[in-house]
Amino acid sequence: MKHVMKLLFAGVVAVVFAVSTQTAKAVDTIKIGLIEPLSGRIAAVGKDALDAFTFAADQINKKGGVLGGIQLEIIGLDNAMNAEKTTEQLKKAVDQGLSYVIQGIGSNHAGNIIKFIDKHNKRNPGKEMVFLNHSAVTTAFTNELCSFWHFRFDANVDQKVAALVTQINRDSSIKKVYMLNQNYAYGKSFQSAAQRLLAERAPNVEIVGNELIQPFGKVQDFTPYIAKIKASGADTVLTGNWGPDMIRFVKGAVSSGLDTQFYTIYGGLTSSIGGYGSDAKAVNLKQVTEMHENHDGMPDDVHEYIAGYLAKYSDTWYADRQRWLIYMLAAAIDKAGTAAPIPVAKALEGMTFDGPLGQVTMRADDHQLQMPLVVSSITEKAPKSVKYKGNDFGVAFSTDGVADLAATTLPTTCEMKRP
Amino acid sequence: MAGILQRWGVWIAAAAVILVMPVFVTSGFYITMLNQMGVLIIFALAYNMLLGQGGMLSFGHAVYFGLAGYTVAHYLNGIGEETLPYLPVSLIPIMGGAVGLFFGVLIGFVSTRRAGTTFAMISLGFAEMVTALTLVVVTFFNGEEGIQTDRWVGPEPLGITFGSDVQVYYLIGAWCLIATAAMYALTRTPFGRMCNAVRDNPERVQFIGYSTHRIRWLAFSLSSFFAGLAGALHAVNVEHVGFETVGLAQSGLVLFMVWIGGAGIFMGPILGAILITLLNSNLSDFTDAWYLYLGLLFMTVVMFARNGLAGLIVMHEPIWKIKIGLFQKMIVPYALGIGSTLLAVAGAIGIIELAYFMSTRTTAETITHLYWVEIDAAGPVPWIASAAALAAGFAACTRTYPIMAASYNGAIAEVKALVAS
Amino acid sequence: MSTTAIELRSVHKNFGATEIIRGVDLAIEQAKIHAIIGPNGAGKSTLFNLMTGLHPLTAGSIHLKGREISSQAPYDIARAGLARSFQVTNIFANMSVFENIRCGMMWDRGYKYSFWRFAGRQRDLTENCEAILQQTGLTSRRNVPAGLLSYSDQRALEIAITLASGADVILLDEPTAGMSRSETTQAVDLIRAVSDNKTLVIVEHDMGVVFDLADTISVLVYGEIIASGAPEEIRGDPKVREAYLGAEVD
Amino acid sequence: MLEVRDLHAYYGKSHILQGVDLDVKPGEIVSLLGRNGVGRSTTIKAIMGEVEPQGSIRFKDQEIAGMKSHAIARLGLGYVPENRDIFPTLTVRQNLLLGQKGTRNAARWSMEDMFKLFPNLRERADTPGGVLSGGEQQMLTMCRTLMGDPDLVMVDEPTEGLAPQLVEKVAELLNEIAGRGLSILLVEQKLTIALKISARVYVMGHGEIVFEGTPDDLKNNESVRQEWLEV
Amino acid sequence: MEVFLFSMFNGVLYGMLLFMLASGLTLIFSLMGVLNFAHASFFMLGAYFAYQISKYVGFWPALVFAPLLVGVVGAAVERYGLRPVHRFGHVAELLFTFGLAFVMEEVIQMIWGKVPVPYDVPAALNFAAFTWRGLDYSAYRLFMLVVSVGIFVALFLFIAKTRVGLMIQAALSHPQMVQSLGHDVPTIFMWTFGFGCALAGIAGVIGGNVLGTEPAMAITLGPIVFVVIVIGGLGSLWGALIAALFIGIMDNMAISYDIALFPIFAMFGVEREAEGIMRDLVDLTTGGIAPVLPYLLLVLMLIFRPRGLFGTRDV
Repeated sequence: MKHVMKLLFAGVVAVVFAVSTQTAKAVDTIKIGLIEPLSGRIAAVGKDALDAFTFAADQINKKGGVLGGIQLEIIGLDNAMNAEKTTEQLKKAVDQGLSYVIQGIGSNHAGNIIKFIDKHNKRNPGKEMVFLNHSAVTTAFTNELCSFWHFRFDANVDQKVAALVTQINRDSSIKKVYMLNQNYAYGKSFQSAAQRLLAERAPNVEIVGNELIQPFGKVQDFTPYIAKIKASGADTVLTGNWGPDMIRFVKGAVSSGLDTQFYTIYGGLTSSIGGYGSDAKAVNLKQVTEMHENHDGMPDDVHEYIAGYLAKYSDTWYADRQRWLIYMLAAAIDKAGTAAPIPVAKALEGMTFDGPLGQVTMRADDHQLQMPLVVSSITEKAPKSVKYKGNDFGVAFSTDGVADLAATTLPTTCEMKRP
Repeated sequence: MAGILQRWGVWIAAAAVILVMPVFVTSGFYITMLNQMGVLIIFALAYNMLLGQGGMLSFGHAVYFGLAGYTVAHYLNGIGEETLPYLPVSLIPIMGGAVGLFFGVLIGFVSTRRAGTTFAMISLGFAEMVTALTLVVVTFFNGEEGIQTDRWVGPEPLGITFGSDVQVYYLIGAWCLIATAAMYALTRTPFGRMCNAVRDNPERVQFIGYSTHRIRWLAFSLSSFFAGLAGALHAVNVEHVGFETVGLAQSGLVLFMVWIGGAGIFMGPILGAILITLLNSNLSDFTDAWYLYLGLLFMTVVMFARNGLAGLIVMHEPIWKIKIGLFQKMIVPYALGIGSTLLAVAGAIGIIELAYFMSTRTTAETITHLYWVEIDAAGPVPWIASAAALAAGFAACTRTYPIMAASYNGAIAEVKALVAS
Repeated sequence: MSTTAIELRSVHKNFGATEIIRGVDLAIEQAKIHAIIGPNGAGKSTLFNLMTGLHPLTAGSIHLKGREISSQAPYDIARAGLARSFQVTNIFANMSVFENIRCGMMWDRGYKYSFWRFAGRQRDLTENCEAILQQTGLTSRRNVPAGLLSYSDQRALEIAITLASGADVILLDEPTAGMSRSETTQAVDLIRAVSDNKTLVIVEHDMGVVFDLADTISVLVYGEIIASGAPEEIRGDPKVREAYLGAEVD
Repeated sequence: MLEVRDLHAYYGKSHILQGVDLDVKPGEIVSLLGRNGVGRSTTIKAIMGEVEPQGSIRFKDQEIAGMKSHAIARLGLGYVPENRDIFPTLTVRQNLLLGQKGTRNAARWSMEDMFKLFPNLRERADTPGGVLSGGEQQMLTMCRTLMGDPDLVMVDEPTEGLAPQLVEKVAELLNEIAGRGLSILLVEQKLTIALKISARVYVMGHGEIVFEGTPDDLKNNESVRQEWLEV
Repeated sequence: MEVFLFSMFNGVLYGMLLFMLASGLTLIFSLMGVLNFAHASFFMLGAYFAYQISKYVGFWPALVFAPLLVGVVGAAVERYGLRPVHRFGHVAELLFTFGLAFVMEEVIQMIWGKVPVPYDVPAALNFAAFTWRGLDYSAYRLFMLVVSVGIFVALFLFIAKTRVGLMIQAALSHPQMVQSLGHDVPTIFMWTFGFGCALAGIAGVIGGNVLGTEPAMAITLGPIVFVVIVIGGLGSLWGALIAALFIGIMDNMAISYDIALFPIFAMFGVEREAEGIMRDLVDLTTGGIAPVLPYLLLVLMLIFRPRGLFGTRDV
């Protein structure tokens, strides 16, 4: 037994020693860590993000990089949707001397990263890191939990709900709204934002139901909820559901002949559309995004960019925020004249960018990107069909209405501490 | 002196290794990994008190790990906000243990009346319920976001702030050593012996005066104590406790560690925790198929190596203890056996990697790297080569395994003869 | 002090609709060897299981040294001073012989569930175990895992565990089952050697063993005691002959 | 028909059979006598493949040692176990049905034959086997094995736990079976019927055959009876 | 009253789907004593096979061939995986199937990717058969009901009436005897396992397009199937049916009536204006915790009646 232990420790020492010496550094690139699930159940989402960022960085590099020739490199760091691995990968990023990390899938992990970086920057002055958040939407990150080191390039829940509510108010046929959300932080923040904003902006609309369900695929059968929605006489369902909770909801609604509209944030994700199958054509579903491929009047460079991306990757084109993020970062580096994180962060504050629907601004007060949003329907009639990994679903998005900056700009409670 | 070494050599060596490790390992990533390893060693040993020592298969032991983690995270926050009395961070793990013990005593009472499948199913039921509660009881669990915490709180005795990972490393290392020693000692007590007895033959235990329920309950409670201790260290290490720490995945991971390492041997879970953490931290950067490999490894061990990898090592213990020279004769047969295994495994990995590459690629590109060779995954050559390696390796295994077994049996027979004479 | 070690009063046991034990009255005297014989399926093992608490009684009562133990949990009965061996070898196969015996001893010596002291350091345990090893002839096998013992050694260990509990009433279920003739002789010697001042109840098929050892013999047929008495009385009893050999043999 | 040579068998560590030799010829009733625990049942189980045998077992000139028990049964060897192993949840009829092996048409026995032999079973045809009386269960077990149309039946203690009149009935049945050209290997503890119907008897003791001869030989051999059979 | 009947009906629809899944598991357990952790994975495999087959030749051939394929896979798993593990006991078997569930999910992801696949309800049955309280009941849902009732009847008859069914029952009590009567028990075991898996496959074929076919479907459905068979009593077909219906109906009732749980907490003296953890508990309603109820039931059942409703032996 003694020998076993000795051998074991010897082995561990050897292995650890061997692997710890392998980290290398190159000078002529700026490395940016992307911490996302690249393995495990939702690796597909993480890989799509990796593709999108890699492509965006490639575009910058093709134009000559930043600071007159320095290239950007995206380094994928797998967190497997797990808190410890997120921390581990952050440590790895520190080891590799990365100043920028990007993440967006899972607000819980984003929250961790914010806390980690706050602590890290406090404990290691001179080796600061900046967190660029591309999709984690918890409003609190730019309200009470706001941090100088965090920049969000996606609209937060409140902004998205504001856009949805604005659109609901435009449709005079909507009288009764039923809300169904997942019973966890995100679902609840959707719920409370919707209640508040409906009261403010669409006072004629009555909320006839307000339900929270057990999230993450625990509900197998949505029939009882659908029966309640039907019984309430609602004409519109407002839901923040995503993943299997969205897919089963839609499938159940379609097969039960529930003829309400669905106003959603994530109902139009390509993975969800794949899950609906042919029900995607039957459901009257709307989603809010910062853009979509079929939106009229987008600048040519956006179309070119999309075409270039689709020529290379078999995914669909779903979001533009990866492009903004990298382009704005590159611009900030050039503006600051250095890749050092603090000047770049300061350069990012207040920076503007020409987005697909118009100008977007990184608000300095809370580091929340202010942007117009578009509400669109899933329909067979749209010109270009959504494709995903070679699957053609026969449906695409068609614009219902745009919520301009005035509609999506909301006050913040952030009291930012700056270095 | 020699006597002391004889008796305490292993522990002194372990302490020395823990002490000097940070001299060699300077990367924050690997320090974090070592910290995690220490936590999981404690957790795996605690789990093995149930599975290996007591014969209780639990699908929900992470409940005690996680609940302790949550409590400790809240407590640290309380210290930080000065709403709760100060307790040195280095003693916080005891508090985690107490939390684990509390829930272990409570839930253990109802779930340990029977062993076997009933116990396994109850553990599954509790795990599902607690996981669901993480989303319902927001005040304590804070849903899927979990609880953030900061271990750098309160006074700073001797300048220890636990701000740096190395300080946390020593904290975990010390606790790991203490907990391991304590759990090892437990196996030597009357209670520890009765635990084994209940595992092997619950019927007979009743007839020598012991209540099987009491023994299982006690084992469950103590195991929950150590699981809680590990959970507390986890909270201190990661400074975050989320719903995944109480979930089925975490319980499954510790089960994998223990069984792959070897449930029947005290060292087994340690070996398993080290191995799986190493692989988990490093392999997933290289391959998408890491979980598949983990599952296959687990199934292979379940099917062929009852006492896990540690069992394979311990099998050879008599040989090196009695006459290490006998290994000479075994080198060639073992090399043959291991070689053919590696060939088969290499082939299997080739196929899996190719399949994963083809199914997860997002571009039209079909050129990839397999074993540092650039290949075209769409062409037949790499597939045929991999399949051929797998088939050849498998065929070779069927030939070489008997040779390997014969050489082992021969050596053991020789050892037996030596002992007898 | 009563001279009855264990007493059964009109004990009944049904399994579902089947009546296995149909009213057994039996008084076993202290410090005697009492054998229970009978054809297969007569209910001998069931009787043992009732006495040791494995099954609850359907009716009747059982008393150990004057104290009622009917339908108590096996461990309570064991603590009250009644130990048993098993027909099918029932040992802790993965533990060493020494540990098997030590496990059998711990409750009686007051170690109970203690997890704050090392079993190996308790000298009283170790010494007593060594004594029992000596007594049962297992000293040379001390550190062998019990599962690897030869069959007759396992049977001896079975008895050793029973002895270790310190009980003075011991039930032995077919102690020589499956043994060769020479092994049987050894086993008989062992049983005789350990029977000093102890009450032994033995179920046994080997008539040689029974008549060799027993002070009293009871014959159990179809869940009833049809005869009880000294070996010579039993040998001559016509009912016993019928039960064993059929009605009309001459 | 059946030749057993130097048969050994173990239960775990215990060496139960220590070299058993015995023969059964076509159409013959042979009894295997001895006290409990001497290895009679183990002998049958070893022949049947339920206990791993070492040595030679030939049935109809074919080596069957090491074959799986279902294959042995299909060769025409029937086994009536001591504890009867009635399928308790199945009805009498279903128990009998399971005795059949697939769809062999020219079986010697039909279910009708069984019911003729035992009118009790016909009455109970649709009651679960578990509620039958001991005697009925014994009949059922025997009939179930016969439904498989064996050429040799091995019957383990058929009279165990039966009332005297039923014991007679069993004896009649065994004779009836033998009358149809089957061989029978009977394991018994009671000498009564064994001596009455057997052509030859073997006596076992401590895993070995200690006596072989006709029933008359045994009746006359007081010492064997004293040592190996009686109380 | 109408809400009650309506919830009952919806509960029966959902319950029968659960039963379909549980039937194969209960069959396997009743014969072999193996609690197949990977059962839901075979369900998932059925859905994926059906998706793949129906892509080329349509739903109806898939309904036949997908379960057959799943059955063959199951039989192979029994023969080459489970049988060698059998000698190590039930815990090892449970561990084996636990690992298998893990591996199957990974392999399915490897083949079909990690996002849901568009597996659709067949067009021929995708119309509203009738409408009640404003909800359409598609012909497909009725078809599911018919199939699950059909499976119950068929399985019942199969076990009670056919020779193989008799052998299965008989092997439960005396496997050795069945073998001695000339029946090849290991092979029966193998095909029974395969058959049980094929039943899961059928459930996958006709449930996968309703629930959504994605790699996590096994892990979200697996535990609930355990709940069904444990509550029903392991090995009891009737028990599985009753438990599945009960859980289906309970789920629907809990959501439809959405009763506040406050009175229960009030009994323990919790104020309605409580703060902290109590606040969260006070706000609970049956609808909010509906998915947890089965597990609560499971734990209570195992504590107070480990053999389940209709079981004849403990878990």
